[in-house]
Amino acid sequence: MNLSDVFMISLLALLLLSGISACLTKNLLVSFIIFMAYSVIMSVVWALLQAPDLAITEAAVGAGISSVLLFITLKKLRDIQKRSEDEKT
Amino acid sequence: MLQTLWENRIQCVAVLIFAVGFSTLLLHRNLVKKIIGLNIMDTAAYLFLTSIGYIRGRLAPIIVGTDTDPSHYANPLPAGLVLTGIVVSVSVTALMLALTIRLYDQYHTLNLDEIYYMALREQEGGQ
Amino acid sequence: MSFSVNFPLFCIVGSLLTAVVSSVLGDRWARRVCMAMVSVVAVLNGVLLGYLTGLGRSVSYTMGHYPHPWGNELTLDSLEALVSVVFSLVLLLCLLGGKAQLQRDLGDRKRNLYYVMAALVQTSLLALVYTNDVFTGYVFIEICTIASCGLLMIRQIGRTTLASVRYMIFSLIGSGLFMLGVVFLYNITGHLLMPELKQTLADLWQSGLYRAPLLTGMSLITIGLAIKSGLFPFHFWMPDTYGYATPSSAGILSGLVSKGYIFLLLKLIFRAFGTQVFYGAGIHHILYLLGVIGMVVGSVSAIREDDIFRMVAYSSAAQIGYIYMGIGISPDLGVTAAVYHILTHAITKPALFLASAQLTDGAGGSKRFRELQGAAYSNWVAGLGFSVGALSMIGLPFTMGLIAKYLFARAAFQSELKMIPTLVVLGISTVLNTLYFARTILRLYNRPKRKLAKPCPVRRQIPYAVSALVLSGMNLLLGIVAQPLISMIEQGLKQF
Amino acid sequence: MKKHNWKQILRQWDEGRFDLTMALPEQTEPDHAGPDLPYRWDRRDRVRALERRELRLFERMYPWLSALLCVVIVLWLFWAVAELPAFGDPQAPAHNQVMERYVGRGTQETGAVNTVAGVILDYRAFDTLGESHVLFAAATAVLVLLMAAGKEDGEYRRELAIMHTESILRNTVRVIVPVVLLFGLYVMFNGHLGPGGGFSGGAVLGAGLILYAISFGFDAIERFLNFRSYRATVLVSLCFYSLAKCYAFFCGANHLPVIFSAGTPGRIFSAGLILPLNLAVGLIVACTMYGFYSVFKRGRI
Repeated sequence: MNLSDVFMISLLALLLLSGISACLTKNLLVSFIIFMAYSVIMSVVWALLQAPDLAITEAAVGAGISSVLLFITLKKLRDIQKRSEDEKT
Repeated sequence: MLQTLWENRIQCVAVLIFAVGFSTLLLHRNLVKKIIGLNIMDTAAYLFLTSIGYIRGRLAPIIVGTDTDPSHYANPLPAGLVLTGIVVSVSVTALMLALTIRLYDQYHTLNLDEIYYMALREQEGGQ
Repeated sequence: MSFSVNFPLFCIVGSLLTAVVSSVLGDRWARRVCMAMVSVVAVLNGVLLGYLTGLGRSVSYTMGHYPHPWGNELTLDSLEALVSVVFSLVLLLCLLGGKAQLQRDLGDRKRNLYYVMAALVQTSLLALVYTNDVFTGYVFIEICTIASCGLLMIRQIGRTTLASVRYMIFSLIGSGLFMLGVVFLYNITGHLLMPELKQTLADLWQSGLYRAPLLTGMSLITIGLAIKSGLFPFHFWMPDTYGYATPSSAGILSGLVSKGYIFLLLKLIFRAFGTQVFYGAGIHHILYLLGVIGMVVGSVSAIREDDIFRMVAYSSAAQIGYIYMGIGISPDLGVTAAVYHILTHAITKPALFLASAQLTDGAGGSKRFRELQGAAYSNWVAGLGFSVGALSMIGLPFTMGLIAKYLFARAAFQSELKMIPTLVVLGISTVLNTLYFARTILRLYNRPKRKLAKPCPVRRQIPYAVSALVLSGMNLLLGIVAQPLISMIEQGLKQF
Repeated sequence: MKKHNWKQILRQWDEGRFDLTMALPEQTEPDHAGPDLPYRWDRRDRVRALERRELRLFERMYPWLSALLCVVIVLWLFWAVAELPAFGDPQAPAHNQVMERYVGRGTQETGAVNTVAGVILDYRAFDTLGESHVLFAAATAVLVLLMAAGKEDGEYRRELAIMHTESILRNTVRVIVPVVLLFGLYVMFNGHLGPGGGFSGGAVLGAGLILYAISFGFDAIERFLNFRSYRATVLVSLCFYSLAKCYAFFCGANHLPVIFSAGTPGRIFSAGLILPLNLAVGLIVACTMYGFYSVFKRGRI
C-alpha cells in the first residue's frame, strides 16, 4: 500500500462520514454546508480517478450551484416564516 | 469475498452512501433533507460508475500527442455518462427545491406528514 | 430502404423543437403548434407502421455515423410503431378533450407552458418506445418525470403541489434504482446498446459468471420501472396525482406515462435481458405476485372512495396490476395479453377521466357521488363516454376490456402453477370492478328528486364531444374486431 | 356483535362509503355517542386517530427503520459487489472493443482530442441532446412554480443595500468575477482539446453570473441578460443544437457525408460540430443556472 492509496482511503472515509452526517444533522444550514464539503471531496475523488471533466463539473455544479440553490431556498423559507409570524401578530 | 470487497472499496463506499441517501429519501419526513438524500444517492451511483472507468496506471482519456494506443488511457464512456447524470440531478434538485418553496408557502411546514394531514383537513372542511 | 424509417427521428426532434418554440409563443399558437405536431407524429408513425408490417422484420436506425455497439440507435418494428400511434392519438384526444378544464385550471400567463410540457412528454414517450440504448432510456425517463411533474403541478392548488412532491419522490427513487441497475449491467458487460447487452448477458448466464451482479442489475432496473409505473406497494402516489391534476394531465399521466415505462420494461426484457435470462432468473414470479395483489387491493380501495376521480385513480392501480400479472405469467401469451391491456388502458382511462371532469362540471363542481346523481342527463356525451369506459373496465362484451380478460385467461392456461390463482383473481377483480363502476353508472342515470342542472351550452362541448366519441369508438371498434390487433401484437413480439 | 343491516350497507355502497371494516364491531366508538347527541364518532375520525397514532409510532421508529433498510440494501449490494471485476483491472469486461474504438479511433473519427467530448457529442449524441432538454424542462417547470408566487419579491433589494456597504466583498467579487467568467469561457471553448466542455464551462459561467448578481444586483446584470435575451439565447441554442444533431443523425443513418470535417486534431477550430455544440450547450447551461437563481431569488428572470 503506497501513499496514494492511503490518501484515497482517507478521502473515502471522509466522503462516507460527510454523507452520513449530512443526512443525519438536524440543523438544515449545517447540513447544507456538510453537503458542500461532500461535493468537494467527491470532486477530488473523481480527479484522482482520472476523470478531470467530472471533477470540474462536480466542483461547479455540486459545490457551487446546488449549494447556492439550497441556501436561497433556506433564505426563502425563513422569509416566508417571518412573514407569516408578522401576519399573526 | 472479503478480498474482493477490499479491492473494490470504492464501490463499497459508493454502495454505503447510496443506501444512506436512499433511506433518507424514502423515510425522512423533512422535505429538504429528502432532497439532500436524493443528491447523495445520485452522486453515489455516479461514484460507482466513475470507478468502473478507472484503470490502474493509465491516464485520463485525453489523447497526448499522437499516442492513440487504447492501452494507455482510461475508459471515457463512464465519464461521459456521469457528466450527463450530474446535469440531470442538478435540474431535478432545482425543481424539487422550487416545489418545497411552494409547499412551504401554502402549509408553513416542511414535514410531509403534517402537510398531508393539513391537506386532508382542508379537503374535509371544504365539503 | 424506405424513407419512412427516418420518421421516428423527425418525430422526436420535431417534438423537441415544438416544446422549445412553444415556450416563446402565445397561448393560442402554442396550442395550435403542439396539436399539429402531435397529429403529424401520429400520421407519420401510422405510415411507418404500414411500412414495417409489410417488411416483417425490425430495423435498427443509427443515430449518427456509428452503428451499435458504438453509437446510439433506435429500433423500429411494427409493435413499437403501433404503440406510438396509439400513444400520440390518445395524447391528442386528451389535449382536445380537456380543453375547457385547461382554460379554467391554468393561469393566464402560463398556458403555453402546458403545451411545452405536453410536447416534452410526447418526445420522451417516443424515445422510450423506440430507443435501443439503456442509458438513453434513463435520460428520457428523467425528461418524462420532469415533464409529467410539470403537467401535474401547473394547476396550482395546494393538493397538486403536495401530489407532485410525492410523485417526484417516488419517481426519483425509481430512477435512482434504474440508474444503479444500468451501472451494474455496464460493469459486467461493458455494453449499453441492447443487442450486445442481450448477447453478453446470455453468455454470462450460460457460464454462471457474475451471477450476483447480473441478478442485482436486472432486479434493480425492474423495481425502478415498477415503482415509476405504480405497481402495488408503490401505488400510494396515484390517487392524489390523478385525483387533483387537471383532467387532461390525469389522462396523460395515467394512460400514457406509466404505460411508457411499462413498455420500456417489456422492451428491456425482450431486447436487453433476453426472455430466457429474465424468466430463468425468476423475477417474473415477484411481478406476478405483486400484480395479483395490486389488482385486488386497488379495486378494494376504489370501492371505498366516494370521490369519482380518486375512484378512477385507484382503478388505475388495479389495471397496472393486470399488466404486471400478464408479464409474470409467460413471455409469449402473457406478454401479448399485457401489451393488449396496455393499449386498452391507454384508451379507456383518459376517456374515464375526461368524462368524470365533464360530469362533475355539470354537477356544479362536486366530485361526490351524492351530487352526481342524474348528471348524465345534463351531459349525455360525457355519460356515454363514462359508460363505455366503465363497461370496458368491467369487461363486458363488445369492449376491449373483455378481450383483454380473455387473453389473460388464455395465457393462464399455459402455466400449471399460475392457472388457478390467475383465474380466481380475474373473477374477484371483475366482481369488484362491477361493484364500483356499476354503482357509478347507476348513480349517473338515476333521476334525482331535485331539479336537474341545466345542460351546458353545446358550443363549448364540441372539443370534448369529438374526443369522447373517438375514444369510445376506438374502444368498441377494437373490442369487436380485435383479431387484427392481436395478430399484430403477436407478430411484433416475434420480431422483438 | 353488531347486526348487519343490509339495506344500510347497500345504501352505503351506493354512496361510495362502502367500508369492509363496517363488518367489525366498533370498539373505538365512545359510549356516550347516542343518537340524541350532536357529536357522532365518524369513520373519518377513527381513521384519523389511527393514523395519528401510526405517525407517532413512525416518528419513533424512523432511525431504526432507516437503519434496517440501509443494512438490507447494503448487504444485497455488497453481495453483488463482491462478485464484480476488480477495481482498476485492465481485463475487466467494461474495457472492451467499444472503449478501444472510442480511444483508439476517436480522435481520427471525431477530431476531438478529449475523447470524453467525442463520446458524448458524437458517438452518443442522442443522450446529450436529451440531457440539454432536461435542463430546459426543469427551467420551465421552476418558472411555472415560482412565477405563480405572484408579485416580485422586493426582499432582495434590501439585501442589495446591505451589500453596497460591504466594500470588501464587492471589491473581491470585482476581481474574481472576470477570472471566473474567463475560466468558464476557456473551459467551454477548450472542450474538445482538454478536460471540460459545454456542461462544465456553462456551469462555471453560470456560477460567475450568479456571483455577479449576488454582489451587484440584478439591475447590473439586466443590462445584458434580461428575460427577452434569456429566452432568445435558450431558444436559439436549443434549436441550433436539435437541428444540427438532426442533420448529423440523418446523414449518418442514410450513409451520406456531412459537411463538417474533423479537421486537424488539436487545433481550436477542429472536431467538426463539437465546438459549436459545446458553445450551444454552454450557453444553455449558463443561462439555465442563472435563471434558476434569479427565479428562486425574485420570482422572475
